[in-house]
Amino acid sequence: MTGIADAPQSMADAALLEVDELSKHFGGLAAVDELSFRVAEGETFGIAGPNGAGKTTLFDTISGHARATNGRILFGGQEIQDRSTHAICHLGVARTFQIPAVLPEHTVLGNVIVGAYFGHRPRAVPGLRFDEASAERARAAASFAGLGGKLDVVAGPLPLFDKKRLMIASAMASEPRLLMLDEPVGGLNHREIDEILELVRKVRSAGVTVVLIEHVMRALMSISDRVMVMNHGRLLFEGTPEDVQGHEEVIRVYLGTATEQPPSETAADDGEGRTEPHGA
Amino acid sequence: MAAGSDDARSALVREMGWRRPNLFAVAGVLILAAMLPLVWRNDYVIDVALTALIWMILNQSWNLQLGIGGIWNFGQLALFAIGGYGAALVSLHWGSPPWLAMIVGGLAAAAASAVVGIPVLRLRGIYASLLTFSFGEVVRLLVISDESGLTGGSFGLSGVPDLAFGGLSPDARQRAYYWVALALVVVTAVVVHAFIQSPLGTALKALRDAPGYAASRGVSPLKMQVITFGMSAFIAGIAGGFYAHYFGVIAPSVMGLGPMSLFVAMLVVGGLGTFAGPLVGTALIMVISEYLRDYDEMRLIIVGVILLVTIVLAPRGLVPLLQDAWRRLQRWMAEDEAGDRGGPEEAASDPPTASGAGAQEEVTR
Amino acid sequence: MLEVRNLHAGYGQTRVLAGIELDVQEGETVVVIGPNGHGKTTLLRTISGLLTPTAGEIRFDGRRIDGARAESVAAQGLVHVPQGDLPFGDMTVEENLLLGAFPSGSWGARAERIGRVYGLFPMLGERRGQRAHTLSGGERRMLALGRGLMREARLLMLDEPSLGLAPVVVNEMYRHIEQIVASGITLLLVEENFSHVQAFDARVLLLESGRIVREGSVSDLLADEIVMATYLGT
Amino acid sequence: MAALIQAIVSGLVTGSIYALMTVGMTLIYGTLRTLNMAHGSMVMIGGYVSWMLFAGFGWGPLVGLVAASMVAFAFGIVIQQIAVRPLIGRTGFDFEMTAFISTFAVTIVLSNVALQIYGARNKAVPPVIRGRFHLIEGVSVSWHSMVMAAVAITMLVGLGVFLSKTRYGLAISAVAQELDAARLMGIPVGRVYNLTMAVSSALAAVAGVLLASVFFVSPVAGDLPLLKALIVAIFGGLGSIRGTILAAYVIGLLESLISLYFGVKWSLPTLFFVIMLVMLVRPTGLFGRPQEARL
Repeated sequence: MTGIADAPQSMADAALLEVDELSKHFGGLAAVDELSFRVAEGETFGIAGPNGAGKTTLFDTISGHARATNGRILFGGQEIQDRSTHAICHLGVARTFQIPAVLPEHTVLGNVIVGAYFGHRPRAVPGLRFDEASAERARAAASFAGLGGKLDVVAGPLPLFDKKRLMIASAMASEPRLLMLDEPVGGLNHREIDEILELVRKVRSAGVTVVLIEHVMRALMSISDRVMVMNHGRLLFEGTPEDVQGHEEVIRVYLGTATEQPPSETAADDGEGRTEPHGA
Repeated sequence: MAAGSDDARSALVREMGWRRPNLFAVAGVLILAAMLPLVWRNDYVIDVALTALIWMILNQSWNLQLGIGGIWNFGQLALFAIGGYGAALVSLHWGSPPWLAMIVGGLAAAAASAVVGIPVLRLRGIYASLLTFSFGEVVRLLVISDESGLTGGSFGLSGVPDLAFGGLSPDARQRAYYWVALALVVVTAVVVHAFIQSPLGTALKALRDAPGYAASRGVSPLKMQVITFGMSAFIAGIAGGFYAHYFGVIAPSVMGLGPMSLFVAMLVVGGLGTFAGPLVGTALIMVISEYLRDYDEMRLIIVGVILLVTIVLAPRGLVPLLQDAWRRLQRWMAEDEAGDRGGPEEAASDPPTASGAGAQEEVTR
Repeated sequence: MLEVRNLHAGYGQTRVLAGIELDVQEGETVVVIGPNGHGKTTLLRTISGLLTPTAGEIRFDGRRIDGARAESVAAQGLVHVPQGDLPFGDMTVEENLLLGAFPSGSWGARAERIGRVYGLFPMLGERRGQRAHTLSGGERRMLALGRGLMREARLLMLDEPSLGLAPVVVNEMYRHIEQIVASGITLLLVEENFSHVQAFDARVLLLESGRIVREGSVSDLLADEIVMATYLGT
Repeated sequence: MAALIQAIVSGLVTGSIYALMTVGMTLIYGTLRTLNMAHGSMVMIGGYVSWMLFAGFGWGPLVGLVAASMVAFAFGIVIQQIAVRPLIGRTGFDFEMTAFISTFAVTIVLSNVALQIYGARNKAVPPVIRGRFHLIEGVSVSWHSMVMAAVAITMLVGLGVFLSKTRYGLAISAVAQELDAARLMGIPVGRVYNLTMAVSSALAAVAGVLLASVFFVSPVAGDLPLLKALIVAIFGGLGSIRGTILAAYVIGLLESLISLYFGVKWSLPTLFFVIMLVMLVRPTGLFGRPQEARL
């Protein structure tokens, strides 16, 4: 597992994304409940938690698909919780979706060029033709994700693995500073999972900060510098993958009991992770 | 540098899956269409063909929104009528040259679309249909009940001046109008074709198939849809203006459920969201509808039944059906050649199922 | 009573179940555990008919039910309490429960059955006039369970009863489930957090990536390092 | 002052009829996610059934009420089987828009078949009770409009009882709110869809019979009711029965007040303008559940 290679000194100054007391209510239900965390530039930040913990709702609120009930979201120091989805994209935030969303009637290039042309920077009025620069950016992003050979294939009938790569490619085409991945490896076999993880590492080395939600623990733990575990829309625990796996509160939430194997002595507290009191 | 150079352009067209129209076929059809008034000297047939051309302009503009853009507008007929009335009023009262009047008609329709568009484009599908359908009916009823003479009430406005073909003999005048209509259809087709291959068209299709996804890639929904709504309304207005100048009259009877069923049938039978759909559909339904000319009630019953049968059995219309069949035919022929090379090149992919984002869960009601 | 053979199912392109073999005998309690996203909910939705399987066979009391409509499967006594409860929000607690007895076999005895459910869950009795969307998480879960018991249940399938509930509420929920099991109902329980299952003498199956990879008692599985690997990716 | 009371009274009567027409449309949308454009034709069918009974056998509208609702009940089922059922569960197209167009096709066929059979001339039907009475000095109300209001309100109350007390009434609400949960309880969804369309069509036919003696019966008798029902549905927000009934009365009153002060000609455009404003503020109507909560 990749240890924290010279993690940024302190998270305070280089925070690219900062979520401050964020809440999102659907009727009476608090899907996200006064959640605060920060993600530093260049870091890979994993989000875990059981079903209904509010992970996707958190993503929707950051990306502008849902309005935060209260609290602030800062990206590169600017507040974005009230901005529209496409404006947030122009700031440099790109995301993928849990249910693979592709444009079924467009080809692979057609999907990616939308990110390349519209996501790159705001345009007053769309031009009459795609400029070659956008087309090149799109082709580069497609081959970056390993779809260089399938540019003219219609996206609708593509297998799940290609659709997941296509979403990443079209996100990268808008040259984001932050890439949010919602279950990038869900439903894939082991070989495909490894390939996606390799792609995410390529994204990291391109200097893009990655925040990802994932159920497949093997993948999440191996790719994340730090992991946040959510439950009931609240922060349960935040720390390095090792801290998370050793932390009995997290195990209790997942497995329901401290397993026979005694949790490692280094209780979570001495790690830099912090635990929120587990609200009823 | 713009994708001007030919090889870069053709590479992009191939990769984007855009269909380059087969130039010979297009040229052939155009020549045939242009020759029609000369070959077929019967003015009834030319009149029907000319009306079909006007409906082709209108349906192409409607398909731009409903089919390609996924904007649920069922008030296009009202925009068409507003264009007609606009042109008629301007040329009747201000005596402005008819060509200018047609443009004014187009602008009037575009303006109306802006007024209706702002609330409509923020609505979820079915509410947009309700509001635009009601808008159409309200405009019709408003014109019918207008006694102020402005719109001529249920009889509409008559005596709308000619498009500067007054001096010609009736036959020559009809032929001149025919060729202008044909030109307008071609211009609209070029605009629609360019639209589909433009960033705007690509963005609209994206908004139609996966709105959340498109917005997260930087497409601003309201701006794109307002532009398309305006463009489509302008074209519909022009068609309305041309209709008024050709027939010399514009009346509320162009609107209403009957006419609308005709146009919806043309769009649905042809194939919503395709380039050729509106053209094929209009021609087909026009032939059927004229064939039933003398049993009037039966005409709309038959058209209604055709619309019902088509929408239920083949919701995507004829053109996609023909395209799938053609593609299967080509793949079948390809398999034949590959027969000796041990099986088809690529696994026969099953017919394109639901859009990726749509089928999270099979809706087995 | 329930036989599942080589079951495959999924949504569109996503293959979720990849060949499930499962048997549940009369009166037995079977628990399917496994981390989220590996097919537990899809398994129940396919058995109850909400989702049509792409391959494989399901028999209930000897009759084939794979591909049958959910409403006909439900009328044969297979009760599936879905994940997330799905209450009828705008209807009262009583109306929700009455609908639980919709099939003609149970509708006649609805008064008697609703009395029994109120006995089992007194809280539902107190809130019978309240609209379901005003209930708390635990009360919604009790309502979903009560709705399931409103008709003759030959096999009861529960999908993650502990989901999204606070620990004290989960304990209370499991006391109710123990009472239900004690009354002899055959139970197929799906749980991610399986500490509460220790109280049952249940056969536990570990579902990983759409296949059953382990079977045994609760203590066997807790000691098995595969479970840790699947759950925590160690 | 008397004119104001007169306007209010006629607004309430019109409101009840609008409620009777629109509540069925909302119920169908809530359960089937189908905006039934053929709903107006059911009003027309109601009128013609009542006219046929009167012209043929001299039976008054009361008999017409029962006969019309039975005929429309059957039509509702047929329309559901032909225009909506085949679309359910299929993928590759947008269900709501396709069902909107398929039911629109049905209304075209029905109104033109009526034109073929009955011809274009308006048919007249006598009111239930002739004559008017004076509510207070200067305000006269026709007996028929009282009957209209009474029948409409009775039907609405009956619908409310049916939906909340009977087995299949509860089932309709269940399918509308949580389809999967309803199926898991053995509720036969196909039968519920038929019943929803049938009951809603019957309600519209009753409105048709009541309106027959106020406005004449003709092949296009369904168009204006359809437009009014659409406006009420937009204003009230699809999917909530209570919202629709309230919206119907608001629209009924608004309409009669506008025609009192500005003239009948302006009632429709003003109404439409009000709707446009409402949609700017609440894109799903006053009481419609926002899309988020419905998912």
